[in-house]
Amino acid sequence: MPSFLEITLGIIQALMLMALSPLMTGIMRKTKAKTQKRMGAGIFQPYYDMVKLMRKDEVVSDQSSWIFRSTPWVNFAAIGTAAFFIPVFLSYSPFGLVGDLLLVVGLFGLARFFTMLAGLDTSSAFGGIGSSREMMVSTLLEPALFLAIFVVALTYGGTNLSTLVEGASNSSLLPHPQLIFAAIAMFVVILGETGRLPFGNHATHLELTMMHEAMVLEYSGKSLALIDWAQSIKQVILFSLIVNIFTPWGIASSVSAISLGLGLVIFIVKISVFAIFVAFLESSIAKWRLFRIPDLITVAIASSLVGLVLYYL
Amino acid sequence: MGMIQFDVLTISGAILLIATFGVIARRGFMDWLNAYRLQSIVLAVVTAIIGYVTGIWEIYIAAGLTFVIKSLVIPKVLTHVTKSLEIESKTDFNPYLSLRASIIVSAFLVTMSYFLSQQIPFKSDPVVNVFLPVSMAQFFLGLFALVNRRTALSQVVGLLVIENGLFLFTLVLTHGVSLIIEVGIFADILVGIVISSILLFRMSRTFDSLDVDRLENLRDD
Amino acid sequence: MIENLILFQIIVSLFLGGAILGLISRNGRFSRPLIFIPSMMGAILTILFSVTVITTKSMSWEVPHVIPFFNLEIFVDGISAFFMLLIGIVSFAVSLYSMGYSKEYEIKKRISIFGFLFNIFILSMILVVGSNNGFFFLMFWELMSLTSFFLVIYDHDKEENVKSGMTYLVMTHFGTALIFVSFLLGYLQTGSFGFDSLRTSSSSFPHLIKDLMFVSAFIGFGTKAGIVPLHTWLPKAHPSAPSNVSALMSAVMIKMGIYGIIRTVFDFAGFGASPDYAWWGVLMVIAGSASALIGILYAVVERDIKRALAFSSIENIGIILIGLGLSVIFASYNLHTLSILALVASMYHTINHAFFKGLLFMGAGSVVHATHTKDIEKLGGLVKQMPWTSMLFLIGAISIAGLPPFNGFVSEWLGLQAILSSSQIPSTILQISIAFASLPFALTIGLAAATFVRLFSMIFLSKTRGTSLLHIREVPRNMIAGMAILASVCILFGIVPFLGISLLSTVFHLSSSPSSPYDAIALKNNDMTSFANLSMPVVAIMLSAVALGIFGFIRVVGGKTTKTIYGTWDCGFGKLNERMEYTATSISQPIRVVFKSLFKPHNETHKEFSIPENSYLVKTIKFNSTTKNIFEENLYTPIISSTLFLLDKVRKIQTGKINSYLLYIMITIILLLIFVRFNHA
Amino acid sequence: MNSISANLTIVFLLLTPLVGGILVTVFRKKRIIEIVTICSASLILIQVFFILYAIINEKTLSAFGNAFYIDSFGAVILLPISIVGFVSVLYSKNYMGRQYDIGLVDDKHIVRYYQGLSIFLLSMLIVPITNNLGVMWVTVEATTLISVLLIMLYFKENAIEAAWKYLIIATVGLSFALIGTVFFYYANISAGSSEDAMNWTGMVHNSKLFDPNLVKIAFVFILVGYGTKAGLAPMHTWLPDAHSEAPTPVSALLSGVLLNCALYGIIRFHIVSSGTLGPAFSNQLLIILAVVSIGIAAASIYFQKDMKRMLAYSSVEHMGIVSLGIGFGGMFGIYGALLQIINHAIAKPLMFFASGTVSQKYETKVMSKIKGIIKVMPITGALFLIGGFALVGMPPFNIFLSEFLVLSSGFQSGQFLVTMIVISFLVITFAVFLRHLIKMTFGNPVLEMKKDDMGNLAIIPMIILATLVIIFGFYIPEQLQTLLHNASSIINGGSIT
Repeated sequence: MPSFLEITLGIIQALMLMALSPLMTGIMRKTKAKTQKRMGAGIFQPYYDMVKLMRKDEVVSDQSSWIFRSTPWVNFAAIGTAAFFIPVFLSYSPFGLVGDLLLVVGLFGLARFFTMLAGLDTSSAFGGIGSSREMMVSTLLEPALFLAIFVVALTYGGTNLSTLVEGASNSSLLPHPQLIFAAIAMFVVILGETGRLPFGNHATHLELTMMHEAMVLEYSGKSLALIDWAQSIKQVILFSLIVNIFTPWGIASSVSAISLGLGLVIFIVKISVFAIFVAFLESSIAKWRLFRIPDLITVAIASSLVGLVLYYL
Repeated sequence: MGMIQFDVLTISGAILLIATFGVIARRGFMDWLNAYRLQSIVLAVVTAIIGYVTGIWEIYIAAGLTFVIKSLVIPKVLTHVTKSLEIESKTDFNPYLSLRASIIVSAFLVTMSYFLSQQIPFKSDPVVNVFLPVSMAQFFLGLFALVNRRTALSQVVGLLVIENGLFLFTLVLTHGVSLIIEVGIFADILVGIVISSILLFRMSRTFDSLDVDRLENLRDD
Repeated sequence: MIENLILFQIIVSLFLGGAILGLISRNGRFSRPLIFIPSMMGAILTILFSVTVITTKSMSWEVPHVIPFFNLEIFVDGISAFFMLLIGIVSFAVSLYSMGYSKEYEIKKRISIFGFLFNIFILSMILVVGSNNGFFFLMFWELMSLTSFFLVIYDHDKEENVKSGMTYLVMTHFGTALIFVSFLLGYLQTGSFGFDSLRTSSSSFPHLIKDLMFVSAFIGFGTKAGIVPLHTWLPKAHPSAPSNVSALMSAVMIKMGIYGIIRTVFDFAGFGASPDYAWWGVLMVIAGSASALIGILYAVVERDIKRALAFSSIENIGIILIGLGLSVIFASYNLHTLSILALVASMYHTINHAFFKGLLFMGAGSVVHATHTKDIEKLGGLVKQMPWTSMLFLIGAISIAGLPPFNGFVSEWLGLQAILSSSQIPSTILQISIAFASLPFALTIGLAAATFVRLFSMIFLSKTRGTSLLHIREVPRNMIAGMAILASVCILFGIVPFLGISLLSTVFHLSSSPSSPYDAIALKNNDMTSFANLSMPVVAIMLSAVALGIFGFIRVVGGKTTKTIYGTWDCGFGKLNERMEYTATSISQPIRVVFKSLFKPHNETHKEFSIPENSYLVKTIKFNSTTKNIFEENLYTPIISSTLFLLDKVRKIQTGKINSYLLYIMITIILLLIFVRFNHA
Repeated sequence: MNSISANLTIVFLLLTPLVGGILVTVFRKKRIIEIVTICSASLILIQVFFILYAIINEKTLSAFGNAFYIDSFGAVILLPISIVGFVSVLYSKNYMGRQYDIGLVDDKHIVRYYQGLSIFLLSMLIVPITNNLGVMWVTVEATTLISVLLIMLYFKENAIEAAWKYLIIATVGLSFALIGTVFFYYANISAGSSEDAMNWTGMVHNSKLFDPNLVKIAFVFILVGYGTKAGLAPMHTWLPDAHSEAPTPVSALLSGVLLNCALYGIIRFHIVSSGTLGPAFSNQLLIILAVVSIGIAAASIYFQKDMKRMLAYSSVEHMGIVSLGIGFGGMFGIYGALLQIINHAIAKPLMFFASGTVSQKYETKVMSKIKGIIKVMPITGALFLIGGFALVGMPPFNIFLSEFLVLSSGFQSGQFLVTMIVISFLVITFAVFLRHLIKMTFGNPVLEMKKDDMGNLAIIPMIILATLVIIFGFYIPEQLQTLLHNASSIINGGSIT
């Protein structure tokens, strides 16, 4: 049974993730604006938007049912819960006793399930497009993600995130070439899960490029705020996963003020850098045709398979 | 027993065989019937001879029966049945095998029945030694006639030949089993002939021909 | 335990009574109670019985000399009791449901026959798992097939129902023949058809015999379980049957195949802990993966609710088989804990599938009951008319999609962990191939989610697509109750996995069993560091806590706001109607394109132009997309046609020519004489 | 029981049908002769049960010296004769009555029919109780002739054709049987037996001393001869024609009983030859013919258009299974074969009756024209299904057990290949047979018909048989079990005790 302090620390980590997530979105937007030679809004803009949305009244489609209404809450609950299992600046989370990486994936799945239903609930063609694309992409991402997890779990002995991250922080990448391939796969998966380019484009509301946005098109007010927030939390979770698993340097493995502070700072730096990198990437490539996306995913799968073989040989 | 008896047996057997061949070779129904009558008479004589050789008195009765039933009654019945039919339907114009071919086959069958008899070890019983193959041959020749002929009438006659063969066969091997069975067999054959002649009659009514090619409604292909 | 025996006899007599009552109640007012109340009581007693057997000790009963050579032996040990428990729970729910469901049959046709078959069907399943003698096993097995066959073609006004029933009957009989062969091999060794003798002496069989026994039994039972490519009867039979029957068939009956496989592997075929037997497991894993992937791929594009559910049954059987196969592999390499893990995973999934598939079929039944169509293209918007049904169906959908916090997730989590543990097998080739096998597994999970999103949304959400919703109303209470039972069990087994796991560990006498419902399922590495943990109760608590927290937070930050009901955003077009929304076909279109090699989709478009020479003003467009079943085309049709060709050649001998007939006799005698001459036996 | 009462029993048993036939000829009123025949049939049934009781208690029963000799095996054959005879007569009343009403037959025919039936029964009753193999041959031949008369009862073209083929082929075949019999007799003589050399008891007694070569050849003749009558392929060709063209009750008797009588002959000689050569020789011959029969039946059933022809082929299959069981030998095999004889004799008449009623209702035997029996005639339809599923060996009906035993014995005797082949044939038969059955039973009738089951007397015989079919599926009375055990030990050991 973990100590009270540890539990509080774990909760703090989760809350921090939730708190940080809009910031990451902001940073990425800013980076994109810069790369496109625009001023762009400040990096705290997402916070303002969220608060604004929470204060606004909602319009709800008359076709829609309780599924549509409940989706934002289920969505946030699932993703928020997932946040608790992620080691952020402390190399283990006490909730490791409760759930593991697969549970996190499952929770994401729950969120996605309801989002897809909500997209179809309003009987608008946009929702339909979004859900059907999401269906295909998520289906195909599933094996890629799982194989990547497979490699990582085998390498560090467990899908328990604490075990994973600790193992990572105690060893260097060099003896584990397979991790490189896993990282590639994981990266593609993250792009897909967060619906970023080349999968979809957050910036526009053009039906050619929408995936996630198409599904949540009907939302407004509090619900929209919830959805966006949940989405950005998901993004941060994935980022911190990849960051902590593949670049586990400087994460605090013991509970002491200095190490914790250091870990926190380092984490924020790492994740921001990663975010910026993603943003750069996004603004340097174009959206792909929907039926070229499977090729990309296949690449991911293949690379994680290679990683697997490398591990066993 | 003496040499003479043996010769008599052999000769009569030969005659019987020839008579059977005669039955096989004929085409027209009346020729058939005559050939059959002839064969039956020979059979009766042979029976009598066997009776004499073995000295079992029942066999004389059997001989008598044979003579009466086979060479008198049955031909009468058949002629009566087929009186109404015109000559074409009684004649078997095209058997499956030509005359020559059927003779060859019959020859083969005769050899086969001799071969078969060789398989069976017998006490040196001249009657058996002579007549077993003959009767077998008769049997198989009758069967062959059945297979080869196309008209119902000729099939009846084939049946009769088979029956003759059977009779001889039983006689030879059993020297007249308990008479009941002999009589039973006779009765069966007789009834069979009667029934088949009824059938012939009906057939000629319904199909106005005795050609068995007409009897091919019941089939699976 | 004499009480157990009496209890068992009471159960049997109850079901028999239900059958007879059903037969004599000629569609009277009381016919439905007369039929289904006995079956309900029987089901409850079955649950009671199996629980007592599991907790105390096994029950055996022998009735000698009813027929020559074989005694009617009933032997109920943990495994049998486990399956009886499933039968009991599901059939109780289904009977309750049928009280309402089979009302329409009173008008349409004789419900009395239905009641007879229904009761006998359940009874035969109980006896199958109970019987302890090859002869009676096969007898009850075929009785089960026969009754289910009649239930499948119960609505025999439709030609295709009868056809599909025929397919089912023939294929299952083929399976039975193979099971029989497997028993015969055992009989050859032991000289008896009693299972006890098999148990005692099977370990000493020669290896070849063991392998043969396993293979034939696996194919035989697999036919019933519906593993690819022996599955073709399943998507035919399930839609034809009345929905309550298809619930029973899919939830319980195909599990009998699994039961048979388990029995064969661990009891009869003398499985031993040596790598020689690893290939059994490999075979199962391969078959399982194929079934899982292909089943779900056909399910995701299917238009008929019940066909889709049937295909997903194939998928779930596949998942169960993968677990089973893994446990066999582990056991053959003497990795005891791992094989327990895999076994628990697959058995847990067996439980789950029994529950949620029963639930889903009953849900589908309610939909058909209300709307009289099985085509999801014609459905939609039912969530408003049928709130309860949609709610329960959604629970089933989430469970079967393997999402937390419901039961599907637990078993699939265990299954994935089992696959992950394959790294401990001391054989690189196996390690890698099992790791590759995780690819279809993961894909299957993803597709399952897609399938049930599609099904649920097409049936219940947005506007209706064809049938008018005016006269559609919620189904009667007892039907809802029937579904609710299974739904609650789904949630229960999801949130408190302790139940399932401790049940399994008592059934299979497993060493490690959790002590309290609160401590997590914990998997350890060899160095005792935690490999993975899962504690569903806490997850459930956390989910609700987060939901509450965010609710409060938003109320605090956002204050009070109003909701306005308004039409869906229509880009200002103003006349959104149901013909503009996404259809079932269009939703699955991307997947159909990605996996086109399997579906061989055939699309055709008919355009009519308002002005024939002008191809721009299109009046109507008809689009028709069909997918093929590659197994029927490339596997079954050739086999059947070639067989018929041979038969056709053989029967030609009946030429109708008397001469030829006589010739046969002549030839036969000559040949036989020659045969005798030249053979000296 | 002492000799007097034994003699009386036999005399009464044989007198009953004879007197029945005579009475029929005396008063030629339809109603009376029907009743007379039913009475005589039921009398036979009762007496047979009495005899069975005696046999079960004291193994054998011989009368008039050794002229008549009934052992358990004979009793096993006797049972179906009486049962099927009874139900057929019962069924005939309704069936022939309807034929009469629609003017297909007149009084003359009816009288001739019932005479024929009685004599047919008489001749078949003699077969299993006589000790003299020659007499047995004579009676079997007699059955042929009588059944030919019954088949050509009303002179339709097909009936005549069938009768002709049946007459010729059966007579030829049986002549082979006679040759075989005489060979055996000769072997017995040359083995030094003087009196009752034609008696089965005597033969079995001396069978050790027979000359092997002679016995081999003799058995081949017997096999082909009686095999023709028993409908073993490829001598079965007459069977579908005869069975399909005969009046339905007669078809039931032909396939339910007559075939058994012929098989009885084969098995008797099989016992003798096993005494001389050991079972191996005749077993392999039996197995060969059996497999051919089952295969040909499986092939032919699929393509049938005529309902009764299909049933006839299934008879070929079942005769094949019986001889397969005998050929495999061993307790399982022989027991199974005997059980199969009884089961088939119960199930097949059921099917024939049902199909007869159906074809009277639909006025056709062509299966493609028959649809939705279960709707038009519910009870008959249900019975039809029961019979059909029994015939393809589906539990919980009777034939499953016997086939199970036979196939098991196949593995027991190490004939794996043969058994596997047969199993696959059986699966094929299952599929093709049920295909026809289901198509006829379900679906919607082509033209509108009023819903009735063609009178109670049509139903009752079927219900009797159906009950037996179901009961024998999972319960076989103790007495019958002992009887079968003794019978199979007779066949098995080749010993008479």
